[in-house]
Amino acid sequence: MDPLYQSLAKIVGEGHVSTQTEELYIYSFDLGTTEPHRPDCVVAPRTMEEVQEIVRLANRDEIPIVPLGGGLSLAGLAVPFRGGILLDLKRMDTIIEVNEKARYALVECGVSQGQLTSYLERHHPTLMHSEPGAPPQATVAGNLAIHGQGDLAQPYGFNSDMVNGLEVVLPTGQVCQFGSCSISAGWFTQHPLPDLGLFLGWAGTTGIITKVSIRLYPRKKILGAGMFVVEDEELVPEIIYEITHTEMAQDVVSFSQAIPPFSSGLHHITINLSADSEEELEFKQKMIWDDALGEYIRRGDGGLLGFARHLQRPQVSKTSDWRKGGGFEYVGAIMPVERYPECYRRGREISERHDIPYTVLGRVIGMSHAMMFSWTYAFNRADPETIRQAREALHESDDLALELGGAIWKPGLYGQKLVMERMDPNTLDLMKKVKQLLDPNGIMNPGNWEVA
Amino acid sequence: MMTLTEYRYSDVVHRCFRCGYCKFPVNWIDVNNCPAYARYRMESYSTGGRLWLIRAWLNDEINWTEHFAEIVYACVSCKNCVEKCPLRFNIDIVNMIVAAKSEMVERGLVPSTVKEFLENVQRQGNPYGSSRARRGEWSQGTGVEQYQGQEFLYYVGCVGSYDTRARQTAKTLASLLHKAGLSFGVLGKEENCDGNEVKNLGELTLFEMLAEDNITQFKALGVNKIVTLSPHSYNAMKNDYPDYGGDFYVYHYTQLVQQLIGDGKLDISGGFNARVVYHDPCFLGRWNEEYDSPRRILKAIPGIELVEMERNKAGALCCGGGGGNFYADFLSGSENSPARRRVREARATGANILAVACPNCMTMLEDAVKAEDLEDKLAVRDLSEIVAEACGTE
Amino acid sequence: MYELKFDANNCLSCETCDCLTKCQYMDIDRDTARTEMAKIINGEDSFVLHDCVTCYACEEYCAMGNHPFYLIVERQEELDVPPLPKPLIKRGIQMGIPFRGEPEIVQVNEPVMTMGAFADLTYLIQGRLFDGLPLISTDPRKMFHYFCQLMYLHYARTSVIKERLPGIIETIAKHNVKELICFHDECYGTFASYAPAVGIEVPFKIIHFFEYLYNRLQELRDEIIPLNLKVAYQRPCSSRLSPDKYHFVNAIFKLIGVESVEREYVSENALCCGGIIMGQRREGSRRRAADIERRNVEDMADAGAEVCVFNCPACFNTLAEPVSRRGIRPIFMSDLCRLAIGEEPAGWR
Amino acid sequence: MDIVTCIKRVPDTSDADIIIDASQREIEGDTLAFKINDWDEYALETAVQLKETLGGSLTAVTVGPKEWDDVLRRALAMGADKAIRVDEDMITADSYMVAGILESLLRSLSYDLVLFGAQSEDFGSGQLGIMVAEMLGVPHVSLVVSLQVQDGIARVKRELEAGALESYTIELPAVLTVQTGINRPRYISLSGIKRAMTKELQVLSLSGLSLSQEMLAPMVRLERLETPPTGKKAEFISGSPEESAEQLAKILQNSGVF
Amino acid sequence: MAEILVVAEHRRQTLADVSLQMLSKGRQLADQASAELLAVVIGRNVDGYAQELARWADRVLAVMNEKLGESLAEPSQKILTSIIKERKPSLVLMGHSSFGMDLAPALAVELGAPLATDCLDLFIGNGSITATRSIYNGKVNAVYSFIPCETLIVTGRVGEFPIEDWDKQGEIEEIDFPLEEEFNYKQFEGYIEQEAGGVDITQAEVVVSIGRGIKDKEHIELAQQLASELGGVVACSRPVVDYGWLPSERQVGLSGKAVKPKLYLALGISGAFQHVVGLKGSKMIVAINKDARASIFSLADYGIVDDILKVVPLLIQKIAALKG
Repeated sequence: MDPLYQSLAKIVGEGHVSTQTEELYIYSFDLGTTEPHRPDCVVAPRTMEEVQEIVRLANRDEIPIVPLGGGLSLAGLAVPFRGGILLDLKRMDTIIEVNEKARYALVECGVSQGQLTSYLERHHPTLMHSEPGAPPQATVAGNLAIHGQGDLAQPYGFNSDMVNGLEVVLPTGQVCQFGSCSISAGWFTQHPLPDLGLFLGWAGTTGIITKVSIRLYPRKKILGAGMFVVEDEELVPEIIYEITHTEMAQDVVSFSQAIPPFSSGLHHITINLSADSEEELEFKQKMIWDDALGEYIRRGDGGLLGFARHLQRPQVSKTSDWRKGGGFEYVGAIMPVERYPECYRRGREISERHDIPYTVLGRVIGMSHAMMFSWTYAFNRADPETIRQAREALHESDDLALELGGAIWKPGLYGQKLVMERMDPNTLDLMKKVKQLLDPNGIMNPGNWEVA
Repeated sequence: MMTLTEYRYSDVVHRCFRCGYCKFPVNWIDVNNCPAYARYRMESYSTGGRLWLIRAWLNDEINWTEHFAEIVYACVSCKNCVEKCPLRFNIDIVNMIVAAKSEMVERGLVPSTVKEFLENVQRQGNPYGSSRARRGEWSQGTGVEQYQGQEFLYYVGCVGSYDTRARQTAKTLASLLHKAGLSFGVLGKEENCDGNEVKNLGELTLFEMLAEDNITQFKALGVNKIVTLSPHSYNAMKNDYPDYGGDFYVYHYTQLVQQLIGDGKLDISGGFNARVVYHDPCFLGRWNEEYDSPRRILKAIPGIELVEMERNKAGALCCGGGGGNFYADFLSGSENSPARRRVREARATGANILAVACPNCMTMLEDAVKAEDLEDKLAVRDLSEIVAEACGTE
Repeated sequence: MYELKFDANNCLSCETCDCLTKCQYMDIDRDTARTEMAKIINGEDSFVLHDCVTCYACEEYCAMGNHPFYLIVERQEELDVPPLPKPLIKRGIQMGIPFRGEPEIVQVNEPVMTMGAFADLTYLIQGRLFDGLPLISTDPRKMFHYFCQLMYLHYARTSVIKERLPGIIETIAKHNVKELICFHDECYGTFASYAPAVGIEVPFKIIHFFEYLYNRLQELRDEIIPLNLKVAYQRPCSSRLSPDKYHFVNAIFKLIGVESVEREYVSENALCCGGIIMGQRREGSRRRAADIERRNVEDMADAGAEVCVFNCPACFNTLAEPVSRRGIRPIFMSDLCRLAIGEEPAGWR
Repeated sequence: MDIVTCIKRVPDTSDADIIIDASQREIEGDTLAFKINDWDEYALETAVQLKETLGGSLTAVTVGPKEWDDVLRRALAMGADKAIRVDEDMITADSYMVAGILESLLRSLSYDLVLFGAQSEDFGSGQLGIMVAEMLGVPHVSLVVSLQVQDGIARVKRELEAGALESYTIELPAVLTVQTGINRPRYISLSGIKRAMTKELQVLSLSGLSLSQEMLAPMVRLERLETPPTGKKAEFISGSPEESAEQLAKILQNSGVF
Repeated sequence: MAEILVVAEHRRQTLADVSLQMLSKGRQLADQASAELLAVVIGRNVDGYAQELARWADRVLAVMNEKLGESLAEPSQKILTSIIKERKPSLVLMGHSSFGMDLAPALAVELGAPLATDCLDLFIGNGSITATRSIYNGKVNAVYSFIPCETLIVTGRVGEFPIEDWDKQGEIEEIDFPLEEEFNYKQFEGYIEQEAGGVDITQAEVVVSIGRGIKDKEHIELAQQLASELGGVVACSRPVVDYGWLPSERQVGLSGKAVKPKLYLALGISGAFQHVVGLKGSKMIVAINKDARASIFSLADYGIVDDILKVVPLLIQKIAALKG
């Protein structure tokens, strides 16, 4: 019997580790276009202590170890490029604490977005967290490991700006806590202690986040979304400026897509509003549609398509089936909002060049401080040609993102390379030192963010 | 031998993105609503994982192994994925898995317990391999009549006919229908397997044979109305038998009993003092969208405080007994077994009675209650038994 | 090309000018009405063209059997006074273009019902009321081949209607349709009113949905259990094109034993659901729509309605939510009728 | 390579009450279900797998009345190319006769390997295969639990007592009797059986085989059947699982097991 | 009745118990029929065995030949044929062991003698012999008779005939049998003793043994828990090994191991004799089985008629509780 299997079985129990083809096959895949790589072993721990033992073992024998949450990054960030141990963290799914007064939730790393959303709905109906657009099995911690954003990004920024505290298992096996939790039982703030935030956005290359406290925000009785449609993409940045100026909106997203044809060439700006009363709602609607956007409507340049209540959370996406092919991947880039028109035009060109129906989207982050602009490419899993096309389109989009002065969000290997090529050498050097300091044997999610 | 290209869903099976919606109940509160995934918590056992593996097998990317077969057969056909998947092909998800099972059946490559199950049905008309001659034994001493043109055929099914515990339920229901003055009869040792599980195990030809034989038999006896003990039988006879010319009025007993109470044929004033939580059987709930009748019955009985689990109706967690697993049993042997998760959830409602309406659920959940050491806190009772008690027949 | 048959003299000789004086959204006296209509007839600009909320009502108000609304809309297009912002018009007009392949043409000889552009409501059409009634346009991916196009009156694009409608009629005719029951008033209005008005030939007999329902209910009379509900009917704009069929509403209500509540905004005085008004360019349209909605719902509530009955899915989309917030159950007419014969309504909320 | 597998139809007696009929020589069969003899199914699977790897033909053979066709159909469904039934309806305790019949049949067939189940579920004499081998004058190995065939040579492992095995190499043609557990017999689907209806099932009459009279005269006679004396019965612990578990635990404690 | 001949078998320097069982039975019959009891033992050097056999037999034929290797099946057939042809014993008796069941049928054919295998008992009455066999899963016994013949061959069920002590001091006749023929069409390649796996069930005080009733390998864990509660080991009957759920070293029975624990707990085991012979040495036998008619109950001291999957989890709890 495989010794690695046996030592892992001792840690997590036989049922939660596998070296059989079926598991190795499934866990070799990312859902996007990344080529699969088989791990040597799949293990699903239940506790931080188990994670710690596994990491110690891996570090001792210098076995690559790849942490996996929902596995929905699509950029291949949890593909075991060098084999080794694939660590499925979804069994660590306890919601440990929700502190209403201090508005935070302390969760284990396997807790899914859907689980948290629905838990808050039932037990703390006046609170919500910033839920990303990913399917609800995406994990809260995984989303932080890639600097995700959610449906409260417009008012409050990146999800990783909402962290109150972290527990991390370092590649060498020590466990560290960051924030108030490192000196007291409270998980309510990460500041003002000296900043050691070396884990967010590192895609699991510097350690494994096992617990996280994230901020919660007011959740009002009425959640609705309105849609404003314009044809001229040049108008989008100023319209977004006007909307964000009102301070009335939650999520603000502008998207444009080739399918269905009737919406092609138009920009749909969805604006989420929330209110506790009809009065509050009407006030906010007036501020946005009549005051901020009234002029566009009168001029006939933009139109209010409608306002719908009962926003679905978690939202359900059907993107993956656009080509009846079960696949899509996107490049997301953090961009200045003014870049919207170019992002749209150039993105559309890329799609058309690879004859993929175009889909672009810009989600506002902060009060128009930036946007996450995504170029999405659907493919047919059963047709390798379409996968190749999509992969090319994705690489071109990575190039484009940087050309337009943006920063690629959760880049895959290709994007990481581009980013590191352009990065200020001193910064890059520091990154390298940090990585070596934390992960001397280079076992953590190898292949990703490898500073040459 | 069937060839790979005949796999009916080869143009659909690749469309699963593995977004994972199928793991959740309707209300998203738990990622453990796919019984197989809940039990093993490995992606390979999730609906998506299963579909990807099936596709890999069809494309010769992986070979058949016992483990692979167990992953596929760990699907209990509970339809949670169908309920949850937002994509257009969702109605076919269970069919895609059953088709893969058929593929294995045709090649003879099924897990040993599944082989036993199917051979036993071929030979003895029941999964246990018990003698056909014993099928009627449950009714000894009940004075239940053999069916001879009565208004209803009371179809008991394999579990009710052979499982020691379920036999009691079969009896109780018989006495209940009798008390209600219903004209009914049973087939006793002439009864044959309904085939619902056989179909879900992928042995479609055997299912067709069972369906055709049963239909011929029913027609020969002049059967018009059927009341079933098991939702599994109900499902097969209501939804599949018509395709083979079997057009009967089929009722699950909860539907009938609810009417009988409504018509005052059953006096439930005796009441039943308990805090009761009801577990929806997949083949009554998600498969046939019958969520109300059982609840109406429970609401009607004096003394019952009816509570709900967080996962109920279309979002109910399966007991893990579907798709032949009450026998083949690929999901037990752990505290993560769906049945054990389910009784813990039931207990969490503070209920002291877990009401079921399916003999499979009965056997699965009762075992789980023991395994969870909850016997003194939570009793599994079939609806018919609860009603019977309220009627004072028990 | 197809020409709107509008009798200018007959219009100018009109005494009452009900078309504009009765308008609920513009306050116009008879003299203004006469002068503004004259302008419009002569193809000159008029504030009417700018302020019209395109509620169709003047088609019904007109005592002369003329087509004031169709005319207004044609002029809006000619003078480029679109009631809606351009992006919405573009979107709307592109919406009507089928893009998912040709529909499957099945031959039907008996009367057939078209779901028009509401294929996804096909689930409403079940039960004994519709036993054996063949349906066309039941596939959401193909339904725009059956889309009556009349919606573009709201977009001031009669050119689009005239361009596309003959093809639509042809598609329907391909099914060898002799009698066509229209699920939606809009389709009925298109074939019964608009097409003749512009000289488009319709090769089949049109039957109004309510007329069909009424006759079926007559056949199932003995199975009707009076519902004893107080109902309010939300009359859709498109029913203004078939005032002669409106009486079926109350006939049906009588038959199934529901009481149509006494209210202000009823029959000729019915209020638009506001759905189309909300997005219009005219200053304050959103608030106007909201206000109309509020008045409408309040009126139902004050009149003691328990149920709000719809036939137009668009009205339903706009009003179902607000009426239920006011404690009034929204229901489609067909479902109400099914309820009356003891069936479980398909869309009961 | 040509393989012949000899199989038998037996009643499924696992759960059935066996009733001795009036003649005292037979059991009542009407309530019984029938199946392929367990050991023979392993023999068939062995043969099918050999055929799948080495090619050649596989013939399934049985000696019995019409009803026995069903086990041949299953054999065909499992992968046999052809089936032969020698139509013979007298039930006999004498393997010698059946062996004789099979011998003369086999002499008319070409074979490199003849496979039998090591014994039958019903009578369990375990004689047939070896007798046939002896009559044909070809070598045999019984109780085979592992088999590899390569260019005319079979490497076999044979089961002994106490978990021990012995291994042989043996020249083909040969007769092997197969022990259970040598493989995992495949499931035989009903559609497989239906498809097998098109395959050839040949029925031979005894007269069609050259058999001497003494061959057909049994040397062993079944005098009568008896219900076996019930040995000492266990003391039964009754009650719900709960209660019986309780009692048993106590008994074990008192008898000092723990 | 002239002679009764018992064929003795030995493997790897040990004489098989079953041979002594047959000799004991042979002795009874011989005395009853006032016949002479012959034992035949064949091998390269069989003096030791001959001495042993002489305690029962009136005469021991010790057949020796340098050519005789470890595998004796073929040579034995040759040798016995000639001996039997020469001496015409009225009854040839051997154990229904892997040796006997391989040899007897071939011998019977070569001699044209009637044969009854795996017999539970033998009777001699007015010159003729009848044999009792167990058929249909032990649910029926069949009584066989035989046509008049020179020699009848019978194999007896292993473990069915108790060994009775005798001290006949029969005379030993050494025969050097000439063997020209090589049996080269069938080469003996050697023995494969079971690789000594982790657990030796033969030494265990408590054996928790599982059969078909365990239904799925998932449940073996259950038996394991019970075993560890009782400080015992898990063993099984043949089907469990055939399914590949446990290694063959765990198998109790004829082709498996013989155990003699304080407690033998038979879970879901029907009690086929091939299994039962392996556990006869147990002090106390408890059987749990759904089928009240399972033959294991006729052997067990205590029985529970129920599903083991229902009872065992509870049993584990109860025992744990009692242990406190």
